[in-house]
Amino acid sequence: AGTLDDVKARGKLNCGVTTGLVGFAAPNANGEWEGFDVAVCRAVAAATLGDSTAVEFVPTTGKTRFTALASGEIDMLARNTTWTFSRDVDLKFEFTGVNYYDGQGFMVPKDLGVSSAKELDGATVCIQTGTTTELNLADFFRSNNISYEPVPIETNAEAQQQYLAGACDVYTTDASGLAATRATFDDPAGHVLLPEIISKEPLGPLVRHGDNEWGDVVRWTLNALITAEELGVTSANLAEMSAGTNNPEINRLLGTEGTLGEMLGLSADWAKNAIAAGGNYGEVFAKNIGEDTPIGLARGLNAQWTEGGLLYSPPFR
Amino acid sequence: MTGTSQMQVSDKVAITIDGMNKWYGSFHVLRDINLTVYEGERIVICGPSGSGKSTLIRCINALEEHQQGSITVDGTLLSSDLKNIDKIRSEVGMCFQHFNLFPHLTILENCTLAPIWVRKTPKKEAEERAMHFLEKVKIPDQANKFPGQLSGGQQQRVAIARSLCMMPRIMLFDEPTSALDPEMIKEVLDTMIELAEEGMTMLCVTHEMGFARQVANRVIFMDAGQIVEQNEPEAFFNNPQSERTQLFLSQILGH
Amino acid sequence: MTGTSQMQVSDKVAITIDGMNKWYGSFHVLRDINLTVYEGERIVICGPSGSGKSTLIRCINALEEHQQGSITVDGTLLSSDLKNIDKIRSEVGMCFQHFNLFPHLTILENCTLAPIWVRKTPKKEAEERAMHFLEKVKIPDQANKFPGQLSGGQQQRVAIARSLCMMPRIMLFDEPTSALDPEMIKEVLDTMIELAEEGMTMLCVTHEMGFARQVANRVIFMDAGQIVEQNEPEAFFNNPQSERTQLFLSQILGH
Amino acid sequence: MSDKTTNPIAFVAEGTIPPSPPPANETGVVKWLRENLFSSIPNGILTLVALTLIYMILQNTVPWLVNGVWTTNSLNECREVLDGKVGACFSVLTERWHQLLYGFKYPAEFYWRPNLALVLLLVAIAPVLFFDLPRKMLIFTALYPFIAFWLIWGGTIMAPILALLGFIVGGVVFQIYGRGSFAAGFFGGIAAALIIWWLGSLLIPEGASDNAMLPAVPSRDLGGFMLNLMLGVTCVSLSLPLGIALALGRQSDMPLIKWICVVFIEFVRGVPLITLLFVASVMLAYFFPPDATVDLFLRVVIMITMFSAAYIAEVIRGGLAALPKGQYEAADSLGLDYPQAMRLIILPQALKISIPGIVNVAVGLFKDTTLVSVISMFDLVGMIRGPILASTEWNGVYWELLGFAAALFFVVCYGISQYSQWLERRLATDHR
Amino acid sequence: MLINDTRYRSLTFQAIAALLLALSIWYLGNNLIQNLRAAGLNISYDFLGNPAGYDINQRLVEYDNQDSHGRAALVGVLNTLLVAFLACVTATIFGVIAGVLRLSNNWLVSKLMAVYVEIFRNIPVLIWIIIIFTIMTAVLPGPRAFRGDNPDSTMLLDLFAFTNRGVYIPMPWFESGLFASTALNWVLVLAVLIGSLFVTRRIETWATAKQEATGVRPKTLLMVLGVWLVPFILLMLIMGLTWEVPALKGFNFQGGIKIGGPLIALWFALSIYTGAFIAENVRAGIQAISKGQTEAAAALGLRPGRIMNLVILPQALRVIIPPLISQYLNITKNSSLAIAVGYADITATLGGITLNQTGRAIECVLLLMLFYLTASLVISMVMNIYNASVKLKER
Ligand SMILES: Nc1ncnc2c1ncn2[C@@H]1O[C@H](COP(=O)(O)OP(=O)(O)OP(=O)(O)O)[C@@H](O)[C@H]1O
Ligand SMILES: Nc1ncnc2c1ncn2[C@@H]1O[C@H](COP(=O)(O)OP(=O)(O)OP(=O)(O)O)[C@@H](O)[C@H]1O
Ligand SMILES: [Mg+2]
Ligand SMILES: [Mg+2]
Repeated sequence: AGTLDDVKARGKLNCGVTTGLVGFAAPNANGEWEGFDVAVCRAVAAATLGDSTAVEFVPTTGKTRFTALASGEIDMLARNTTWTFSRDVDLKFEFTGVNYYDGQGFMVPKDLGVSSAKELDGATVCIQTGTTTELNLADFFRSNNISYEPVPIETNAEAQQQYLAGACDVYTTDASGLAATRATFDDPAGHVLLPEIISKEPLGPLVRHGDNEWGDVVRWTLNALITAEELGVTSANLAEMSAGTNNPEINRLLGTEGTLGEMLGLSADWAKNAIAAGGNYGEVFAKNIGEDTPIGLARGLNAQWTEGGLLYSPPFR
Repeated sequence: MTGTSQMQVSDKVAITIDGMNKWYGSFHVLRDINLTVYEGERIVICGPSGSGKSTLIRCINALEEHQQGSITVDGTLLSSDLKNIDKIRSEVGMCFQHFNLFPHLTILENCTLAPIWVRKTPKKEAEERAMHFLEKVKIPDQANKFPGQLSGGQQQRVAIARSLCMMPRIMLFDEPTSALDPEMIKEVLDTMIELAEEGMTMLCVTHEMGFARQVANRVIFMDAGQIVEQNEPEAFFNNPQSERTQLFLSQILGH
Repeated sequence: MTGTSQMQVSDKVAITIDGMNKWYGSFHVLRDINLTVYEGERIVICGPSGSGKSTLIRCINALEEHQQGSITVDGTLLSSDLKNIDKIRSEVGMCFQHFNLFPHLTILENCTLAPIWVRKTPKKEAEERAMHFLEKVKIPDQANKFPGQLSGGQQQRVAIARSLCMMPRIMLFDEPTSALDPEMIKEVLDTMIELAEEGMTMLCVTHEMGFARQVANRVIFMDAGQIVEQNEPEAFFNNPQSERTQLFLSQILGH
Repeated sequence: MSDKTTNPIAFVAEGTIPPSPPPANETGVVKWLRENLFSSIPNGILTLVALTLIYMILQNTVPWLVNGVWTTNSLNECREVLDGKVGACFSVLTERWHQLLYGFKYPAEFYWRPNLALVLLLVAIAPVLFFDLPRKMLIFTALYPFIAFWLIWGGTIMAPILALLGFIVGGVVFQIYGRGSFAAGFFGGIAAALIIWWLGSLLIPEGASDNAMLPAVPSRDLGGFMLNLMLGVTCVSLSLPLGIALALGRQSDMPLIKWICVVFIEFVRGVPLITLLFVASVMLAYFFPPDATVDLFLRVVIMITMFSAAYIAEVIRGGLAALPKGQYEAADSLGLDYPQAMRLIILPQALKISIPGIVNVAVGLFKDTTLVSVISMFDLVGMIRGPILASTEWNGVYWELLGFAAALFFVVCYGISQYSQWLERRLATDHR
Repeated sequence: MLINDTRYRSLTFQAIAALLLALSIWYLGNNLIQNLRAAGLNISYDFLGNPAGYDINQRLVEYDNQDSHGRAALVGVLNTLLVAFLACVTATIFGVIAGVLRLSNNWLVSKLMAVYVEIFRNIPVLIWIIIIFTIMTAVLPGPRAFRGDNPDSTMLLDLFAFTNRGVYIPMPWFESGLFASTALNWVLVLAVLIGSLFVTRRIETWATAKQEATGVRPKTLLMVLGVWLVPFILLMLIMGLTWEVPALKGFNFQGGIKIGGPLIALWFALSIYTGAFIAENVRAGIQAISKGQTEAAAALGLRPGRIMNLVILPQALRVIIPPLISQYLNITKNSSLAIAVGYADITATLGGITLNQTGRAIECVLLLMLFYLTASLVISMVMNIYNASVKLKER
């Protein structure tokens, strides 16, 4: 049976997330998972099952994530995982889109007086291992012909401790993570993010190869969130709009027109449920990692294409 | 005295050993043993150390396998069939030099264990019988102690009682007194003599020549895995035939 | 027999113990011990268990400290001066109840260890001497075995040979036979008697009264940390003066 | 003979010399100090070094402990309260107390369940640890796993009852047929239990756990120190029978069985636990049928159980080897068959000898349960390294948390090792 | 029935066992094949030849990010062996000192050692590794603290720098080496040292022979010292030994030898943790030698030092060494916790980043197990050889 049927039969979605990265996926003081990646899981659960809480969050590490997905322990992986050729092709996974365009950056203490990553010759670099960080770093220093000393650390908390204690000069991980980390410092102003972004890190949810129905569900749920923002559908006006509007695309999206839900094998109001779970893409972003949160990320690349960003959902028709 | 004991010997055969040979690896320990034991007979086996006495009686209750010849106990042929082995073992009681009591069980439990699990005797009955035999070996009051709390002589008597509780028709003793202090030897020998008087078939490896004279119907002398000589005690001690026996007796009695 | 042995006693004093007292914590083990041992004397010390016999002879070669009084061995006063202690220890041989052979060394190495490292004897000489003493205790053929391969009696004889290799003028024996089987006791006692006949000064804690009668010049009876009675063996055994001694002897000889 | 030699020798004491108190320099504080601290110059130096060391440690830790802050809600507040003083922020412990003990997902209203299970555990384990307690209590010990399972995981009460029923029926079948032949009883028992479980699982209605007395809690929601304790207790108790089987197998004279056991034991002992945990987390899933997802907790339990079973097997093998051969022969000569001899004679003695060793393995294993944090399970260490240190409020409080974890483990492990020492002393004197 | 016949009984059981074994292997293997096929994966070790793409800071052989995963694994293996070896040495030192001191008649010291043993034995090694790593980074200064005119920290004797990135010590090198290649120069030094060792052995045999002949052992201490020092110093002078002293340059100290922070933390944590266990073994070993042995030796007139050397130690070692070797085994296995501090051992390279990047979980974990199994088999082989060689002879 396909994954979609499994999920429906089970009544729960098993969603793989990271073991804890504030803003993207981390349990809060009450033990509830929250964050940007978590919201994707919830949206998919809402779309398929009509219940955004019907999610079992499975924490995975950099090592266990692929096995967990390949062996069927989880239905989808919504963890900061970079979409790369070999993962898509060689490891036989299917990336269903990009929910966050990231890039690897550097953070240094201000008093080090460094203003560009190219000045980092001979520096000691703390790396949070787990995604493609080590490889990008090696490529960057190699192509600039400068040397460095890597200190690979498993968890963000420990890497941060090393960095603050001066055991390394630079901390590198995805720029979003750097911002999130800096936000928790005693003295955030004492640290700067260097301008260089040394890699493209399109992060997105992925599923197993070969189950295209399920892949479609995840892909279009993500697209629904993005399109909703583009079309101005928010959790505030969702009820009103789902009564029917004069924009046919909104109507198709929210299931008042056409049979998109049926085609996916879902109910007609699948997208409405997905949006109701946490709002549209913009709302999810603002709530979890936006500028008003301690993490304080600007939309940047992740703005809608209409606003100069890269978010561009294919049309719902 | 020898007279009285011989009277109890019947014509029924208890054990027949026929052309038995045994090897440990390539070492030939028992050579061509032929022996017939009648019911009620008391046999004492003696011989120098390493001559195969222990091995012989351990073969009889299948603690060791033999490679050639046959052993028949009470009509049952000892073969590799486990059923037969079990049958023989429950007919034959054995009493070791080092007692081998079970230290984690009380005296009473030591005595009732095998009847309960092997003979499937109800517990109450097993206990009554155990007390009976403990009285016979004169230590009923120790029934609830642990073996570690008894003296060596008492332990050996418990070991005898334990075997008796299985109601064996034949008892094997392997140097039952040699791990004991002189004063305790007497206690144990007395118990054995009493058993002998009741007509139990007994094979006993021992160097207590006093005991042999008093109770044995027959004394067997072994050397280098062979039965060298066997005879009635009087004749055996007073008039040994083979040179080897004479030498051995001179050493043993000379002490 | 007593005659021959007494003849070898000289007037020279070997050990003087003068008003010695010893405490273990607040337990008064040795009380006011006064003892003079002449060269060539053989003294047997006996007494009930816990009376302080072992402690007394262990004080003599400084295995235990004493707190009051003085001990002089061969003219050397035993004090906390390490030099003196070393001197005394190399004059005094000691033989323990449990042999205390070194299990990782062969018999020969056991015997040559101290001569080589303490007396600085050349190895060859030490080995020759060791063989000499091993012959004396009648086990020269075991020289290259390890202690674990010998019987108890043999081990005890090695222990004696080991002490003798240091050519001590005085030998202390602490119940040298009580860990042995009866037949091995004889071996060891024979060895000791031979030593005694050569005129070695000996202090021996033992309950072998036969030995005491045969070789001792003097028997000392201790009780509760005190020397209660001392006398020649004949007088001591036949006519003990103190009540305590009589009681003790009646028990020991009654066996 | 001559007067000269005999006369000075003869001596009879007139009376007993009363014991007198030892000389003054043999008692008192001064003596104790002299003997125990300053008996020689090197010893005196050692004492001084030790004293300095102790002083240095205290000097650094005491103010930190004494100035500790217990009542703030985040590290920043705590720093404000401390205001530059040296002091600990113990408030992380008070604020995250429940998370440290139960993980972040175990429903707060059900904390009483694991608590009760822990209390009952103490009751259940008591008769195993202290032989003097009435043997009847072992009945409760046998029931405990089912009770504890139900308490912690909840769900329908039918599941544990069914499991128990299976065991009981299996046991009864074994009793009946085992009298005749052990093999018949053994396999019959297993078959009977399997049948009961299969039948029962058909009978339990789908979704029975939804409105059960105790709502179900998935094992992924377990965490904190509770997870360490559970892993420790479960794995040790499961590995005991497996360890016994392996030890007997290794002693067996059937070459194939012996070699299977030897290879298993040596293999498991040669590989670090963490590698086995990797196997559990990244490899084991491939060995199960595609549709059967075995949850991570169970996979980890399987791995740790195998790990400790290998060690326990070695301990028990030592115990078996320590038994004199005469015990086996005596059992044989009484006509007991192999299973009877093992169950009645050999194992009771061998296990008793092995208990201290088993306790040591158990302590080691309990400590090793912290390694599950490496494979993304939120045990005590995992909670600290993961959610708590990663949270915005408590990012940066290492000492308090690590110290707390260390203290917690120390108390438990030290307690157990004291017990094992007590036991060793006791076994040494038992029955003389 | 077959089962009742002693001859066939064991065969029957073994046949059943073989059947069960084969069945379960077939079952597991079949599942594996099915699952892999379903996921479209296959078992292949080709990835070992592909470029690894990541850097490793601690390495004993040449390596850079263009080298293969296989070579990265080799770097990891060597790092594991390095930290295991270092930790074995220091753990033994800690353990022996603590074990002997625990038997000291100094009350305070013996209690202190008891506290050390109990504290370290009863807290998980993972917690110790993390604590010690944290202490190191928090307590030791960063290189930044050495900067400025009036720095917070200074170098010890201007030669050693203790920072939270690691310890920097001067590195010796030769100005006028006898050979062009540095390696050959070092080989020369090694050769001289081995020569000294050889001569020392000769001196010892000579002393023993002399003792055997005359009974008096000649004093060899001065001679031995001379044999070690004179040629060595001469060689150093000839080759122009100079020290490259670490100095703060750029972001870090440069020059000298660097011992990385993670290595130190792991090394120290493993040593002090295992040291507590070894201390117990040592104590037990010494106590296992009965008091009678000491007394017998004393009664023969041997001095305390000699008693220790000739009687107690040779016996105690037999008791101590087998558990000691299994502690070495534990160190090797526990060194896999390196991932907690970012030390690049085999578990961190092959079982960490490589696995992570290639997703080849099965292959990596199998290789990992193979390595540890080999290591532990080698160690236990050594132990068995030792045990056999020192077994006391008994009858
Ligand atoms: N398991 C065994 N393997 C090999 N040889 C053995 C074994 N058991 C005994 N033997 C050898 O078999 C011979 C006979 O042994 P057995 O124990 O029967 O002698 P014994 O007459 O009882 O001697 P003892 O009076 O010393 O008890 C001896 O030479 C012994 O070394
Ligand atoms: N190290 C010690 N500490 C305290 N008391 C001791 C010590 N050694 C011996 N004692 C006590 O000193 C007393 C004398 O002991 P000692 O060994 O000298 O007796 P003994 O006469 O040799 O007895 P036995 O015949 O049993 O060997 C005994 O009561 C004993 O308990
Ligand atoms: Mg025999
Ligand atoms: Mg004594």
